[in-house]
Amino acid sequence: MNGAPLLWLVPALPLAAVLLNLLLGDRLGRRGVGWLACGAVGLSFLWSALSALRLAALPGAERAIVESAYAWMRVGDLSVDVSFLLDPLSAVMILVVTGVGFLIHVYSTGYMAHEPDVRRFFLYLNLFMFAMLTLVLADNFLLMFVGWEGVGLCSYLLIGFWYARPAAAAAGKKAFIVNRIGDFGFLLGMFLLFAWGGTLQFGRLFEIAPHVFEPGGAVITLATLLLFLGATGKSAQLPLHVWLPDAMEGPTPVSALIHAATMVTAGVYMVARTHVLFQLAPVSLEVVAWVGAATALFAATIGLAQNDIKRVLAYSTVSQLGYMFMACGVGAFTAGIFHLMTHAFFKALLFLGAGSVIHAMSDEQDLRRMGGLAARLPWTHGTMLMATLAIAGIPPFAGFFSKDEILASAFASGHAVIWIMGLAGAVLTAFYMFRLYLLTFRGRSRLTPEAEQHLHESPPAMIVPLFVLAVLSVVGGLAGPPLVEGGHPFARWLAPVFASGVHEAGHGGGHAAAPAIPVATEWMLIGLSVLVAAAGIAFAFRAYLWNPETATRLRERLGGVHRALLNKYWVDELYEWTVVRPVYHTARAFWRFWDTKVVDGIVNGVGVTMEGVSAVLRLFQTGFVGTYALLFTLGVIALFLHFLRP
Amino acid sequence: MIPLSWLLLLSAVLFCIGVIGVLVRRNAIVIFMSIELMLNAANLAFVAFARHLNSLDGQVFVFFVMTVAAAEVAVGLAIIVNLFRLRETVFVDEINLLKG
Amino acid sequence: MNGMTAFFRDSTVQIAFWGLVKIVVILFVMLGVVAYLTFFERKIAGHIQSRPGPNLVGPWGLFQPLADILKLFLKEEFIPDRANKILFHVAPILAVAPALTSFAVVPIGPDFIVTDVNVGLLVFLAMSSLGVYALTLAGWSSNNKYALLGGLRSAAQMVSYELALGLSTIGVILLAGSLSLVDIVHAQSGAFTLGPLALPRWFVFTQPVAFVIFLVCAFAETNRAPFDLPEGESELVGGFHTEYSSMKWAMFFLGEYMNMLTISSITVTLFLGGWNGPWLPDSLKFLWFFGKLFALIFLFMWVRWTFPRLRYDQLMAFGWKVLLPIALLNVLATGTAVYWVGNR
Amino acid sequence: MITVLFVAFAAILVVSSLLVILHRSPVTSALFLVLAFCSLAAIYLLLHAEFIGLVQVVVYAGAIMVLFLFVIMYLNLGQDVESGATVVLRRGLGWLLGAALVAEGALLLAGRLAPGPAAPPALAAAAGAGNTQQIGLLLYSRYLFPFEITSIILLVAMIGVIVIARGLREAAPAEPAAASAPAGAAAPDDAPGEDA
Repeated sequence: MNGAPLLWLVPALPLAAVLLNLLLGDRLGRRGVGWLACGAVGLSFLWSALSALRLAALPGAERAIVESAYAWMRVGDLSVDVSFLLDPLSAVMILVVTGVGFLIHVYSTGYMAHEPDVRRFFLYLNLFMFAMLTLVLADNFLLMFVGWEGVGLCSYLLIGFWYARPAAAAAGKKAFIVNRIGDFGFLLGMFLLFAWGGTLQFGRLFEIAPHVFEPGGAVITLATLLLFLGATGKSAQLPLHVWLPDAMEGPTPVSALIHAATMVTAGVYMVARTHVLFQLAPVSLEVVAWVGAATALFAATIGLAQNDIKRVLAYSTVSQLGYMFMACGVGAFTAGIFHLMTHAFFKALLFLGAGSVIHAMSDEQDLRRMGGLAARLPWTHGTMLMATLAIAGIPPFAGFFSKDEILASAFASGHAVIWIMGLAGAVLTAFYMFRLYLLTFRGRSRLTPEAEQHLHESPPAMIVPLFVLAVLSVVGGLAGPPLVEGGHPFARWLAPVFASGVHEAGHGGGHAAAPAIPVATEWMLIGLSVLVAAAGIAFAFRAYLWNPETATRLRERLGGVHRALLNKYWVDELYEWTVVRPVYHTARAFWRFWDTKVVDGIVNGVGVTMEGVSAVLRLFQTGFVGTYALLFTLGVIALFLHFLRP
Repeated sequence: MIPLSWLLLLSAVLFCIGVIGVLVRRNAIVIFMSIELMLNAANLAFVAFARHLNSLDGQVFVFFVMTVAAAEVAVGLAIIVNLFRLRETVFVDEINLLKG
Repeated sequence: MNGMTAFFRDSTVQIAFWGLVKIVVILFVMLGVVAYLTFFERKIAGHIQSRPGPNLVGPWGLFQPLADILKLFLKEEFIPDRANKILFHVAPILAVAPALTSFAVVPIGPDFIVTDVNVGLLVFLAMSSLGVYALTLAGWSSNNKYALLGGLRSAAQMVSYELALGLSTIGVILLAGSLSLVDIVHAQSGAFTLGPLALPRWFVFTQPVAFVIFLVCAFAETNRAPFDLPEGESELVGGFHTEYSSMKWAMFFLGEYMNMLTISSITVTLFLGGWNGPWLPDSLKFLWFFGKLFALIFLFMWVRWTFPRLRYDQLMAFGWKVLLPIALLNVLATGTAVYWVGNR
Repeated sequence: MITVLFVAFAAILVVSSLLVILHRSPVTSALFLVLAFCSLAAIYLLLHAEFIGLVQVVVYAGAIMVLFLFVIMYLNLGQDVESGATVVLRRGLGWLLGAALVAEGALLLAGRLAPGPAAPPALAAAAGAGNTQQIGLLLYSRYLFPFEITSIILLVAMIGVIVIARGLREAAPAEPAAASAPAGAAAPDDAPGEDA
């Protein structure tokens, strides 16, 4: 541990890339900006790895490096530094963010090769990296919020990257506005914590939290619930999940990076980061758990019926995020972060694969016009199969371990219903993921002839990241195998962060390192989850490969359900009628009356009055120096008179 | 030893003469001269008090006033010359470009 | 009666009285000297141009000045039409008065001086700056374009060269540490001795640059060749005194020589050690002063009759772009030197 | 004796400054102003402010007023025509106000003037002879910053004047009358005003 850790370099490198891009993007040319962006993120990844190693070199107890870049503001008793915190949790996050981010940057150089405005694309992408890393490394709520808003902004910009398309612009706005609701909650929660705790710095706040908030009290519960509202906004949980599927209007790498791997997990990270507070409020934890479970199941069901390849993945993302919240809710923060990591790997891979497919089929996204691509796109097919198996939860792929751990800890924590919901979600996940896989790569080709014409495997710039991610999603899970005495390596790595939580945890040691259940039961649980996954897969094969009419028959038999699923339970319509329209109309009314009449009236009135007054005053403005001198002297005489007053 | 009040009275009179000059004359240059008169009235007061209080600070101030007055005169006269070149007059009551 | 005696006992009155006496003496001496300076000038001019010069009136033409004065008195007084009468009369007086006034602070001998003000040098500078008015007003009041141009030129020239003049004296002031001319003269007493040979402590040796600048400015201040553009006959007829005749013209003439005398004596005081010199008792030291003075005046005349006239733009450029910067640099150098020596 | 001199100079000062504002011809006004400044300098001398007194002559009489004269001659201003209702009106008003000011000033001096503490004798010596040195010390110690600022003001003024003089020539080149010999003579003498 020699010298300063220089943590600020991690977010600073992408920012530097942004500035360079702004300054001399034109000179660099298309390739240049690509290299610049990738290089910056790559360096940032290397530095993150280095910092993580430095952290690992420390003894477990004091594995937390706090580095204050500079004092941001000192206002009364509010003092905020721009300071970064590197502990095992944020280390995992920055590694995931920069690593996956780097791969996706590389991928983008290939995927956006034909995009005219590639410079702007990489500009936004790097800006996003900067904001995300700030969010993850932040040492206090305010800086975290800066990153939080930053990623929101970048997501908006990138969803609406093709701003010429009305759909894209609308989706961008939707994402932004829905997120505002969440951020509102976040802000309120932050204020509440400051009002009671008197500080926004994580370390201090967590230290004093048990003393200033009485456990389970109203204040802490409210604060954490508000924070969780922010999390639901960012991580697309019920009821604020609606923006994520639309966000698929953005370029596919963006969907992979922002709306699968990194940004949407910010909510989970935030909950894990503030687990101390959440564990002081069991009620909030319950809410988190239930919302997570509900979202997981709900989104999974919608995923069944979607025909747009990216939308299916979007809903699966929502449901996986639900799993993560579920884990956090039952106190298994380790499991949540673990799933976050593995999910980042395989979901990024899935999106990139989907992107590769779309790229190959020249922007065709409808599953019904695909099929039989396995032979034509061998690499894409292979890697995507890995990812599909991973998300379906088949051992030894990454998804299996994390999801199994979540379910186990849910079971262990005694939330039977949540556990069952999780299992059901697992079945559905396996089913719709394989539905997607089969419809895309197997069966007979349903391609349109001209799509057949220029069907081509993607360039290496896209394949290599796919490959790396595939490897990761295969072996990624081995970081946390079950049935290890004293917790698996990943758990032990994160132990310093969550150790504090374990003791204060409301319900018995709810984390996966040492499940409070006998080994036999755990074996049983593993078997069960593998079984349900296999079942889902088998049914998918039956319905979509061996005798496809099964699916059609199914559709006919429960048409209402299918229609409901296809239309996402009409949630959007519901919001449209309950929220959007009323707001729109009130706003319109206010504009018609208040703005044009009252506000403008006042403004114009002021203007008119000024005109009148000045019309009178300008008579004194003769422009003759003599007049002014006279008046001036009069004033002086008056002043003297004042002094002469006896 | 001259009594302070005489000096101050003299300075006041001088100042008022300057004021009257500014008020009654229409020739910009003469007005400028009257302003110089006022400045000198102030200087006289400075020196008188410096003498009265036996501190040189007053004289230092006079020094500064003179320097600034020199600069002011240079700029002002340059402006008047330009004004004359443009408007063919130095009479302030024939120039009201700033009329509201 | 009693009040009268009290009045005469008043110290200030006494000072004023003896001051007046001295003034009168010096005034007459100087006027006589000036009268004969004209004679010398013509003689010198004659010899430089290899001709005898005035030699008829009296022995070796010694009475020539008196004759001239007589002539000038008898000449007809001519005042141009629509000239500003008052100013036309005032100008010649202004030409002489300042030069005479300056003499009040010139230490001719060890205690042969009208008054030793502690800001004597400033007095001189002030008076020389007042000298401008004579020429300007003469040019303006005589309502004649040549005169006006001459007046403007002379004013511009004098104002410009006063700067370099004043700046060049600063070096001396720094070395002497006083503005009083007496102190300055005292500061130049003694000599640097190096074995057998000795060099007097005159500031001309310690401030050569300042000396040269001062001398050049002196020529310009007195409007003498090569800086006599205000009265450049060839282009402006007579310059500012084109319209002047008889005694008024004589006044200007007088003023020019008076100025020359004054500035030379100031030069002597500042740079040539004033009345300092060997061998003479204090009572006769003033002879040294006059010796140096006439040497300088001879230099003035010599220059006048040998050098051509500058062009006006050359004059201005020289004053502003050459003399002024050099003088400033000299001040800087002297200042640093004094500081350095003082701190050792 | 000093009192006598003071009264005399004060009289000259007041009369000449009155003539400055009364005389029709700017040149005469300027000359009377010179006279006023000179007598003011004499008053300074009487107040033992030798340095200031002579600087007054050098700067005001020697530089500033020369500049005034220059401009007046260069613009060739004759008698001011002072006639017409407005002029008369303004004159009346001006004198009225001026008189009011004088009256008020006198009242203030009579009523409110409390002469400050008399001079401590120790200081009297310092303020007396050779005060040039003292002023210099003050200038370079306590008033160093204002001194520097003043020099900057002078520099700015110099640049400003040159710009004003130049800019117009470029703006209106068709001015042979202005740009001829008098202009040539007037160009350099903008500067002494600042450097004095």
